[in-house]
Amino acid sequence: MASESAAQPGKLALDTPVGVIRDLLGKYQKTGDAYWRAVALFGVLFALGIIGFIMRLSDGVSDKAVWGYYAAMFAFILTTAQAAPMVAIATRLTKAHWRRPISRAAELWTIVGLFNLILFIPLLWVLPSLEDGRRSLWFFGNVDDIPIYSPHIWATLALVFLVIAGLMMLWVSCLPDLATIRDNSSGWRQRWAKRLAFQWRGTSAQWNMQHHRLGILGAFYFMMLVFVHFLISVDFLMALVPGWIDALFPATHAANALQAGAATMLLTLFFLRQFGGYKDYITLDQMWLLGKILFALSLLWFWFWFSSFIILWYGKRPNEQAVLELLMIGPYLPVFMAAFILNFLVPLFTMIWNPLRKSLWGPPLIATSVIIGTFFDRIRLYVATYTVPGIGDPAVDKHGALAMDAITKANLPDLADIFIIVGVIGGSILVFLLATRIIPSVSIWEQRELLLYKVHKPFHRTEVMVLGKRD
Amino acid sequence: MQDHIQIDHKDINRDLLSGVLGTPSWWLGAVVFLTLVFLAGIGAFGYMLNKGIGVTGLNRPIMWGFFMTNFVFWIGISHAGIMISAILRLTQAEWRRPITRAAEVMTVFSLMAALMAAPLVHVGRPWRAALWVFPYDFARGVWPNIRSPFIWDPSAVMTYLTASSLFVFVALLPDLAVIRDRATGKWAPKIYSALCMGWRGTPRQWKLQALAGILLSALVLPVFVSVHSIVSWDFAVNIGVEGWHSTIFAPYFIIGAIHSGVSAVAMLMAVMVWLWKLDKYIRPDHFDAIGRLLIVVATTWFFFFFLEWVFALYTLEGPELALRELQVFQWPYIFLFILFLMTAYFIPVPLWLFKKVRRSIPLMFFTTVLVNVGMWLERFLIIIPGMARKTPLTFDWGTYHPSLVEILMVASTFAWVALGMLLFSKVFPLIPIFDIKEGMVFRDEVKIGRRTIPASIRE
Amino acid sequence: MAEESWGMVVDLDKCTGCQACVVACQSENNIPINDEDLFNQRRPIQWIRIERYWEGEFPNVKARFIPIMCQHCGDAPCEPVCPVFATYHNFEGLNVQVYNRCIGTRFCANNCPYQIRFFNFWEPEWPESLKNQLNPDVTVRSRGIMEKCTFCIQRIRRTGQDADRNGGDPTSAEYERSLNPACVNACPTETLAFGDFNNPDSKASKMRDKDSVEEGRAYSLLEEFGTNPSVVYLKKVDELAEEVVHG
Amino acid sequence: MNQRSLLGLFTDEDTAADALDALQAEGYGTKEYEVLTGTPYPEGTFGEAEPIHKLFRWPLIGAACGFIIGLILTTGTQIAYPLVTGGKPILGIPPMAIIMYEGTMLGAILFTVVGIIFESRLPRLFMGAYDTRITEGYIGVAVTTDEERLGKAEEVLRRVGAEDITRG
Repeated sequence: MASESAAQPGKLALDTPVGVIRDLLGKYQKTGDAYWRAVALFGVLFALGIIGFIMRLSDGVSDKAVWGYYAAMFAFILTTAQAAPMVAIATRLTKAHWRRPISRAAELWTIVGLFNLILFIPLLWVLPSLEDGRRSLWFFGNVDDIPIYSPHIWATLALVFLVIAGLMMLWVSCLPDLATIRDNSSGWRQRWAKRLAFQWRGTSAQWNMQHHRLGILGAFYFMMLVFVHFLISVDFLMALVPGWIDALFPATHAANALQAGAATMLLTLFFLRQFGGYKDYITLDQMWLLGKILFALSLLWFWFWFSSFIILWYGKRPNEQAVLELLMIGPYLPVFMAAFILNFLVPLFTMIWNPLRKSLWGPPLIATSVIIGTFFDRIRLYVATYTVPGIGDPAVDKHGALAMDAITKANLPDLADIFIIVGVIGGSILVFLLATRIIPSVSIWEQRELLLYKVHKPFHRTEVMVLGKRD
Repeated sequence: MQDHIQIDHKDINRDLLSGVLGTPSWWLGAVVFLTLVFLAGIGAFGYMLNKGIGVTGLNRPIMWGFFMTNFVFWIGISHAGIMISAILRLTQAEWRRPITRAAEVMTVFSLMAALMAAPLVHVGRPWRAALWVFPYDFARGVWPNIRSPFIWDPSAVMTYLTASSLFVFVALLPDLAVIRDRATGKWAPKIYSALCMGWRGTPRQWKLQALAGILLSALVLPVFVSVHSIVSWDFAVNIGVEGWHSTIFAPYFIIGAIHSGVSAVAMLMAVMVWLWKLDKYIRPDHFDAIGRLLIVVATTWFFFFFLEWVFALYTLEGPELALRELQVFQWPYIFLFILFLMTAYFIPVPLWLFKKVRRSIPLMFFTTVLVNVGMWLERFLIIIPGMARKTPLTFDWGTYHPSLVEILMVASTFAWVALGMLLFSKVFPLIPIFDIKEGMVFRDEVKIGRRTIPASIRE
Repeated sequence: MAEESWGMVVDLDKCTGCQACVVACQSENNIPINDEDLFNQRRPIQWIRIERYWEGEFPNVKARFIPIMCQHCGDAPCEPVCPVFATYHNFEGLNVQVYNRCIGTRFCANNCPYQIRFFNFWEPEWPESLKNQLNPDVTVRSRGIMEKCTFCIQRIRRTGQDADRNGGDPTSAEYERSLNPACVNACPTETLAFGDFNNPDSKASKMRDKDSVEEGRAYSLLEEFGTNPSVVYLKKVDELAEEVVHG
Repeated sequence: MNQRSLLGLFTDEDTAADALDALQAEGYGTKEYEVLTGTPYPEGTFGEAEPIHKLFRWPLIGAACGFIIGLILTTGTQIAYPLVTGGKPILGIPPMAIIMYEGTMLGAILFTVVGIIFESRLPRLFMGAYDTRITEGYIGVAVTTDEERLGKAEEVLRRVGAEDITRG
């Protein structure tokens, strides 16, 4: 709480605009050894990833089975890092004040989207074209009608738009802060801030513009996110398994992303608070409210999964049985169970426990479990799917009603896969870390705005917090 | 966003209890009329009991008709109450205050309507259904089959009905105390004081009341999700019927239910403003807020609608395509389909984008009525054509014409809900009195330069 | 308990669409008279029906007949959806319908891909003259319940009792006539064969095995539903098939 | 000894709060006096003691009971008369899960409602001192104590400035 920290001696008064600016700019400009150590560590991991990728390339792109883990990692970043900005968008659209300290950190993840876009490129070669007789959203009966690579094209375009929307949003929300940096700092920071802040002078017209653009870009980002998940989950996942017809799956894929995004944010906040020194801004409120959201989304995970499962289980058609066999009860049962426990059971049974939910360390802990669960979830989905033979053989994938003839056994990661896994994770964290040096990871202007709307005042015998809501 | 009117508690009591302590002039007439419609439906049911299901328009491929459609529709409406009061309570949305009670009560009565609409009425031997499915029949030794969605249904709907009724009751306690203090006559005070169990308004009671709101909301939400999911599985588990066996049904039905339900609440708000002259409490702001909510809900619903269609075509199966062809291109379904799309989405949502529309009560009423027409058609278009184009055995394709009996009974369910609301409004306030008063206590404003921003107190 | 697995083989090559089976079934199983009115209401009850499909273009148009009765599926979609266990799978591989339990939700009818489940929309009525031909071994179903082909379970039971009394195997050839459902006995072209699939020398098994092994004609209806039916169909041998396709 | 109660009515929050302070100063325990309002106020508005409750235990207990009942009902009924339907297992987990879930939620909700009523100390058979004006916006300070200490309390309330005082 701003007022509490103000009470502490030897600290800048954080309930005055100047105090906020000084404090945040200071945190943004000074860089500790711990930071550089982290950068080095993740840099090494990333280097490993590159090695792994080169090893992968040596196997060629003809057999998509070996690329299963690579695809899973792409999907993993898509569902965690690229969904994290939703925390900022949703809370901003609902005008929730508690978002103010965390929205910037969420938006910073959009930069990782750029990294993921690069990750996506090799998959374009790995995945079969429509010629091979796989079904696709863009393929109703006749191949000649449409370009055979249309799934690749549309998915790439959507992904590009998603990333652009994200970066635009980040930039627009940064404008006032860039201006602040331009005016209150020196060196390279001031120079590039000057270049990016353009003519931001904080006229009411500019503020209005910024407010609206943020809303629109946010909504657009959300739509693109859903759309990307839709395309990826159908054309780059479901379509590779003969007879896998699950109308809910794209929504599930997106819902999982929201859940993992919230979890990612919780972890980010935890580290920002512990090691970034943002204790005065990221407080119990953020942890608690975000934790509640994570809880709700974890329940959603189960509901979406069960809605699909019960239908396939009850339908008992051969193709449905085969899909269940492949993704859940078959060779990937352990992976699925891990995902199920970490994504649903752990959050369910921990979050109903009040002391843990209303603590600073509880929600991040649960977030960790959710992220690991999501990791396993992606693996069981993508690795399993990419090892399915039969694509390209119209006899197998003729009708959609036909099932896979045999379930291949689980595909364990080899050295290259492990390198890729650590590399992708390390790489995305590295990108985020570097981004925090370029852009303040707590939004200065939103903090200052909060000071206007949030008032602590006495109410008869007690003190209450008054929150203003601008319409 | 909320504009400020501070009203004296005396006046609040007077305004909000006007329907309870006094009787509006139109009230009796309305009740009589609705009762007649309702009885007409009951008569039709009696006739059907006597003659058999034959008197409906059902036939071999089309074994479920208007009754099931209506059942799903009312279950959908029943999701409004919890949607509004629970979710808005949990998100501390101030504008919920005047509309929660009416929404919850509508939940209860529309659930009863749903129970009227299908489970008993539509079966071949209702007398046995009543005996053998619910409550359990111990005598025969053979128990109901828990693998059947028709057993999941009663368990879910009964849970939901119990939960929502208790939800309403708990939130009524303080208001019952208010009526107890105002009621006159020989019996009324006694009954009300018995009902409110000696409520005095101590801090403890108020705190528990607040907690109850949050805790019960949190508990009822999962139930509300499960209920409509299960209802949707009545259809989705059918591999025999084309177009039903889709995994998307549960979320699709839920979001559709919220769409129609929230619209129904907006409708209800308009009616309350007009009939009970509550415009001091239900402001244009509330319609504005619910309009915004509706835009989001409607669009999400449309996304799921889109998904359902994409995957219908994605399979490229002959029967599926035949079904869609019937749904979209053949008379009368083409007419119904276009009407459905227009009323459920393409007319209301663009209108809601305009603040003027959202803040005008008649327009909101009009659009939300449209939505409910559309959503009723949606259920019809999901349920009927699938059975009309069942399986590849084209020899047995059929068609369906509802009979007068069915139409009467559908009408009677609508009458029932309206009647229930009217009767409720005679004995209990439709707007939570204490919630309104609380809103006024917790309302504040923040001064920023020359501008004062409405604000609310958070503990 | 003898673990029979009753099944039927339908040789489409022999079916002439004469409807004798339909009539036999009606009289054996006390099925109400399907008058014109009932057909107009689309509510006729035919436990076995002959579906007729036109194939090919004029001039070489063909009428294709396929008799469809309850397939007594191993994994019957109609069974699990019944809330009161009115239909379930018995130990002889029969999909039995218990009229007394049925409350008429019509859920099973929806979930049957073969559409062989029939609902009594009206109280069944017979003209005075026909009251005395009702089969005493078969219940007369009241209105409001589902009914369907039972493989003439009453005949199966009676044969079983006879076999117990006089000795002998109910699935053997000597009992064939009394075991066969009415439709099988009535079929003039021997399109239909009934028997115990667990007994390799029952007529049905023989037909199925011979055809599936040697000529590969055996298939089951709507395989993609994975219902694993007890009724096996044998493809029509059509020397004109080529022309039909290209015609 | 026999407890009697009396009620002082106040028009505004601060005087009511003063009254509470005065009573406390006079050595009345927090159990002996309470504020009656017609509307919820932020906690501690009158400097009253914060009520302690154990509401959150109720739903957990209820959920446990509901779950167990659901489990018994689903397994018991199916084992009691096992009939195979559609090649599905007699004890199919997914359908059982659905009914057990409903049972759990029902139990939780029923217990919660009972808990709410119990924790808010209802039903209350004897109203004690009460005034219908409380639901009209007045704030009541009810003192429930021994006969002899009642007079003192009344005098305190008058001194602080009670609109009206009724004995119950």
